[in-house]
Amino acid sequence: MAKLTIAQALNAALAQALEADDSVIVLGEDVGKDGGVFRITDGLLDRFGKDRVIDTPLAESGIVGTSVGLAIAGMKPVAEIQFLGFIYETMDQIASQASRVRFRSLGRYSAPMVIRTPYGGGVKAPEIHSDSLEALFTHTPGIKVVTPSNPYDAKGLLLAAIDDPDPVLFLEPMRLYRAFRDEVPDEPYRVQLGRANVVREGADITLIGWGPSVPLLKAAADDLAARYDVSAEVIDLMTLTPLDEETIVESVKRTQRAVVVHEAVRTSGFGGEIAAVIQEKAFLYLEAPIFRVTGYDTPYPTTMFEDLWLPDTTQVVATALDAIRY
Amino acid sequence: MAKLTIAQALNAALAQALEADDSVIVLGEDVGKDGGVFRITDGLLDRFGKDRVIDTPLAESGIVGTSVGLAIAGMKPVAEIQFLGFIYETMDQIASQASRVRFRSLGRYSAPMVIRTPYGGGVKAPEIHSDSLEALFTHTPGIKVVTPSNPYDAKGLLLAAIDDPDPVLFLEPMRLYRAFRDEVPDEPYRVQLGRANVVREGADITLIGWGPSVPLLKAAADDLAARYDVSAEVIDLMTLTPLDEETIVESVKRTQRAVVVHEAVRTSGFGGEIAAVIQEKAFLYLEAPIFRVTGYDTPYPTTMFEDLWLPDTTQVVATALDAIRY
Amino acid sequence: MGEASELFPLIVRMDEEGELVGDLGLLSKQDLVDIYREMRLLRAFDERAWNLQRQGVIGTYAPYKGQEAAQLGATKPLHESDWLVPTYRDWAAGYVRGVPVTHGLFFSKGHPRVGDVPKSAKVLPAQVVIGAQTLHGVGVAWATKLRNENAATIVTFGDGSTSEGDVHEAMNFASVFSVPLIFFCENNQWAISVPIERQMRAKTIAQRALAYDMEGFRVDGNDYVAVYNLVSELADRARRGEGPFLVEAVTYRLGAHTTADDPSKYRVVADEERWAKRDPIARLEKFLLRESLIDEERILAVDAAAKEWVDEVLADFKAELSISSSVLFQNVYAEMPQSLANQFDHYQKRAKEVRA
Amino acid sequence: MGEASELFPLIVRMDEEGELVGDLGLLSKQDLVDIYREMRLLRAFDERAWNLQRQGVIGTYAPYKGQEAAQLGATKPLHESDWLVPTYRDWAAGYVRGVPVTHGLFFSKGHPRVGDVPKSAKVLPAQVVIGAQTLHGVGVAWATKLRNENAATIVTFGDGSTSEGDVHEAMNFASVFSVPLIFFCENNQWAISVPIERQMRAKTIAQRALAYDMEGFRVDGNDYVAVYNLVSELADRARRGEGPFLVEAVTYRLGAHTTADDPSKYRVVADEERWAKRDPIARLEKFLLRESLIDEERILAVDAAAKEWVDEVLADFKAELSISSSVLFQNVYAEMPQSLANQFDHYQKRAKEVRA
Ligand SMILES: Cc1ncc(C[n+]2csc(CCOP(=O)(O)OP(=O)(O)O)c2C)c(N)n1
Ligand SMILES: Cc1ncc(C[n+]2csc(CCOP(=O)(O)OP(=O)(O)O)c2C)c(N)n1
Ligand SMILES: [Mg+2]
Ligand SMILES: [Mg+2]
Repeated sequence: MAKLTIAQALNAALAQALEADDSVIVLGEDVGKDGGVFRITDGLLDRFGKDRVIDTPLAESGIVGTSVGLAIAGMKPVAEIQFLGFIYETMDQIASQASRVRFRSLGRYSAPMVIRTPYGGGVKAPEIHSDSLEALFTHTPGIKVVTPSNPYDAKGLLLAAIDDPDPVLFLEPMRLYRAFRDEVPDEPYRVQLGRANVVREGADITLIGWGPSVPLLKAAADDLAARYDVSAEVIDLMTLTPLDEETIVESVKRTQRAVVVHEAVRTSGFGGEIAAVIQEKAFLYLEAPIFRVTGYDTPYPTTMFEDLWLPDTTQVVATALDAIRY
Repeated sequence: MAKLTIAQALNAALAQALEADDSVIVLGEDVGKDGGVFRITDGLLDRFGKDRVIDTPLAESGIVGTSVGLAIAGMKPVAEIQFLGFIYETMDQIASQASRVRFRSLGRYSAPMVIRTPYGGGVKAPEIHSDSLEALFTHTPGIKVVTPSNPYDAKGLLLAAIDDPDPVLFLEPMRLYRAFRDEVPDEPYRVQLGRANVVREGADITLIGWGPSVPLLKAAADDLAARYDVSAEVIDLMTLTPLDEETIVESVKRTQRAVVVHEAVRTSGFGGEIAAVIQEKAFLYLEAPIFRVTGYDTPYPTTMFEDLWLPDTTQVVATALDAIRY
Repeated sequence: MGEASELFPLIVRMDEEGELVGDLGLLSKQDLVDIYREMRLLRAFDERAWNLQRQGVIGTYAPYKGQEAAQLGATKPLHESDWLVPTYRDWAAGYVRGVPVTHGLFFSKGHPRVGDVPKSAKVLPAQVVIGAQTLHGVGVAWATKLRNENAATIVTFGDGSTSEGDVHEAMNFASVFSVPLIFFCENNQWAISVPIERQMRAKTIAQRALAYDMEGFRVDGNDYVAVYNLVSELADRARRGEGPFLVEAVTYRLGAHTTADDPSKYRVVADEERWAKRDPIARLEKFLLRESLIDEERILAVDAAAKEWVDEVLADFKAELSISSSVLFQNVYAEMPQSLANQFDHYQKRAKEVRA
Repeated sequence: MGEASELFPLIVRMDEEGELVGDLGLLSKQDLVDIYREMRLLRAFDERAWNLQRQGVIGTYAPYKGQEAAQLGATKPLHESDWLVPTYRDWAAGYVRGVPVTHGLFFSKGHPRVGDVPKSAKVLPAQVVIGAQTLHGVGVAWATKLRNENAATIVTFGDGSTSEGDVHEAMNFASVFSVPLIFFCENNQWAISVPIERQMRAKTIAQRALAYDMEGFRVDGNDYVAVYNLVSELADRARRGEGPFLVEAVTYRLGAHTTADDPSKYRVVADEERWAKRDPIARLEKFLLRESLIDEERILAVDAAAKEWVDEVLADFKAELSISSSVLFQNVYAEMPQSLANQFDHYQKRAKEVRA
């Protein structure tokens, strides 16, 4: 067991997947020689060779579209899109192609593949590089959407995603790549897709988030406990689709209040869906509206303004208190 | 004043816009000689010539991307995407380009353009042709999303969209193109963007929808009145972004119950956003959860199953009664 | 350099009068008798499908009439281990590979069985997003290469498709990774109402190959002999690792774009008539008659066989129409998630009510 | 046909030794003195920006070092009514058109003023989605054509960009509608870590023109004289309605991809050294020295002027840093919708709290 960052944990998962199964290949822009712009694929080319770890031309639809064909014909492509903001180029290949192979072929074919991509703000990147677009894919049947928030889950979820018989969009919170280390087992292991994680138990309110927001939620829970004697439960969704409604709804039935946090712009973000589900399934338990703490309805700002644009702990705490005092 | 279908009203609006302003051009696949696969641009090529009504190559990103440049340099492109399902090809040009021209240039440039596209099911079209993807764009700051449900609004909203200083995605419910006729003034007129329409007043529940669902809501309201003595208010959103929250929230504060209806798949559909907004702004007024009647979380089915897959009046009535009896 | 097109002279072996202007190559005269029969059967099916739509039995149908030589020439040379990644108009091509031609009817009927391609056929189900399948073709070919499967893949697409960005990305990926793929463009001159001259300024599609240092070929797509021999050679070379290749098969959409389309809005009868004379079946018939490989009697026998076969096909079609709505919910993911299972229950309850 | 590249011999007028192998064309010797000075200033700026990033004053910066001749050669010939649609590395090109070079710093600082291009400059703000701007270039050129503005547009993009579908769609649209546009590719050999040989199998980018029956040219992008003369001629021809054109300017990214990149991971020093010898400024200097158009003293004066100019630029930069966060909310739509106005209030309250 070693202490690894998320970046290292992901690298270890990829190496083990490549090691275990000849049909696994890694492809994308700069994933080979360069080891990826975030070094997530560092060293893999040297170890597995250029037929397994492939620098592609600069064409996102090409990367995803060829991966669909590769997957149908028996390979297990793990494709990297350099930043989630460039996923727009691949929307057709993801939403109308990869996600429908099984459906379109009445189950004869499938496209088990993983699309890995960093996302989220806070690292002072240029425009389009920090956008959170997960909601577009939670609106897309046939693909799973997964996002870890710590090194342990990162490795286990990525290995589970590679095993999965369906396409998985695997969102990596880039701000957390090297933010901290955790104990990560050396051997391969899986963290099951489709399950949310109650990372902190609490009685007064449920704070719900994923990926880059999870550390915020934990800090907010600490602060709520320390300064306001509020006991907050924290749920890390980990898998956005298929959503673990049960864990969420059961929690809110107990706490009777919830705040959902995401970096994506507010309108039609996945937070809206979660609020809609909770109020539908736990209406009679609710003591306050489900509040959302989110990005504003503007394009992600040039980085000068990003710190204030992004949700922060203060805001989560204040919103939780609004719910408590409602 | 003549009795026109939505298709005719749209055709009239385009003709009047082309007539009134030399910078307006219409472009897209098959919009010229063929007059559009739904004949919405019929006769325009003959009348305005091939510099104003332009058959483009088969490339959606090309259509939208060149329109961005055309708009920046002073033209007013009205682009057609043949079916909303093919909008995926243009996501980058819509979401990262058209929608950001003003933002990116600190207001120096803008991209006033309209992207017209038919959407919605019920016409037995092949796969991808019936998908409702409006939620992807309500999650995109910088573009407006507009959708009429009748001939009068179709003409007035389209003329307003063409006037608008910002890019507008104009969604045309294809099932309604020729479903019925309404009185439509001959002269040009505008229906203001950003305003929802209370198409029927009621006291017991608010039914909310847009585009192809509006006739369902009206039928459901009739049925609720006739058979269950329930007085339903019906709101046709017309503009999805920017959303007329006030009209919705005021209505639900009065009726204390709401059902949102859309054809798009349920998860992360725009209905979730509306439910989230209502419960946030009118929590203490609510007597029941906001229910959603939507498509299922599957790809739009091959047409054999579409009638049952789509929301129908029976379902809206049943759901409204669930809310009433909650 | 307006003359890039001159690098790609049209390859013809049998002209529209049914005269051989080259040799038969890998084909025997008997092969041509067989292929004539098969094309006639497929033509009869296509025409019947058109009528079925007119009678309201099926929905929108996209006829392949006129493109039989291209579709059969592209697929007959394939081995069992080769793959076909077709465009949505290629029911004749699919048929050659073992996909029941009824799938064309399922497609137009909006019936899920359209996707139920026998796995042994090594054919992907048709998809409608123009050009998107070319990338799948590259991926499939690449997979066979990575797995040393010694297989060729052929991906088909229309002239209009060549304008899509995906097709460019496909050709670039294919050439960079030297995959064993044939890009087979059925240039039927039209993309719905847009003629090839408005689709591009280039005079040929074959010359697109120059952009990728790929070998390109322009072949008379209504000449089965030419298409078959070219594709045979290229498939062999692809299996030997010399791909990818681009083939432009010059043909013509004799019918409407689909049953929902009215070509009189955008094209002139003279043009249609000119191309009708180049019909791939007619020229084969002329050849076979001249060579006394068939006679009028034999032609009548083929007529009868075609009718019979189409009747059988329709019987199969009708027999296979019944299908459970569960396919809708079962094939979204390998395992149905709980929330979708709940939705399925809801759907089934509604279905029951409607039936009641 | 592996020889498409041979149709596009490299156009050179001044070789890397500063020897004229062609004539100066439209340029005078004095022009070269001026351009030498300007390139030196811009080089000094680029190097300073690199250092500023190292000092933490600005964020990630993408240097244009080595591409000055290409960028200046592409823009100096333009008229006031012409348009430039640049790629994100083109601060030198923008500068020629009247966009303050500080915009390169605003960009790397994540400062909204990067988009505040003077309208008179007729330059679109840089955007980062590789290749997307080529379609905007087509649209802008098309608009000037529809409005009879007698203007040329030049759109710049990198070698890596040519793999994107958008670039293909742009070239096809441009040629179909004969727009007055120059596609100007700065082939600097690298797309981050991917060399041009892995980006495509074709040996040149110029040959892509063959796919569209467009005229293509391959020019030494480190030779200002060659680039300037070529673009002058093509811009004239574009204004006369003969466009579009494709120009491949063969150059080299002397620096890293950005300040966040480490080229030693993927390229060899020998290669960098070889290209350093072809530096566009060095060759001009050799020429000017040999022709006695400058001397060592003059070079020192340029050094000093460059330093002074860069200091001034930085002063401007610092003076312009302050900006209201309202730009964030005000420029989403022409008119701020109510819900966004509420969000702006919320933002402002938070901003106040944070400051407090
Ligand atoms: C991405 C996309 N855009 C538009 C359409 C609508 N459409 C269907 S077929 C067609 C024309 C296709 O032309 P071509 O590629 O030449 O194939 P053909 O129909 O001639 O076989 C169009 C525009 C589509 N299916 N997909
Ligand atoms: C659509 C898209 N994909 C990926 C990136 C990340 N990226 C930024 S620059 C770059 C390489 C660009 O290479 P090239 O076009 O040659 O331009 P250069 O950097 O050499 O100027 C990449 C992959 C991006 N910005 N946009
Ligand atoms: Mg065609
Ligand atoms: Mg480059």
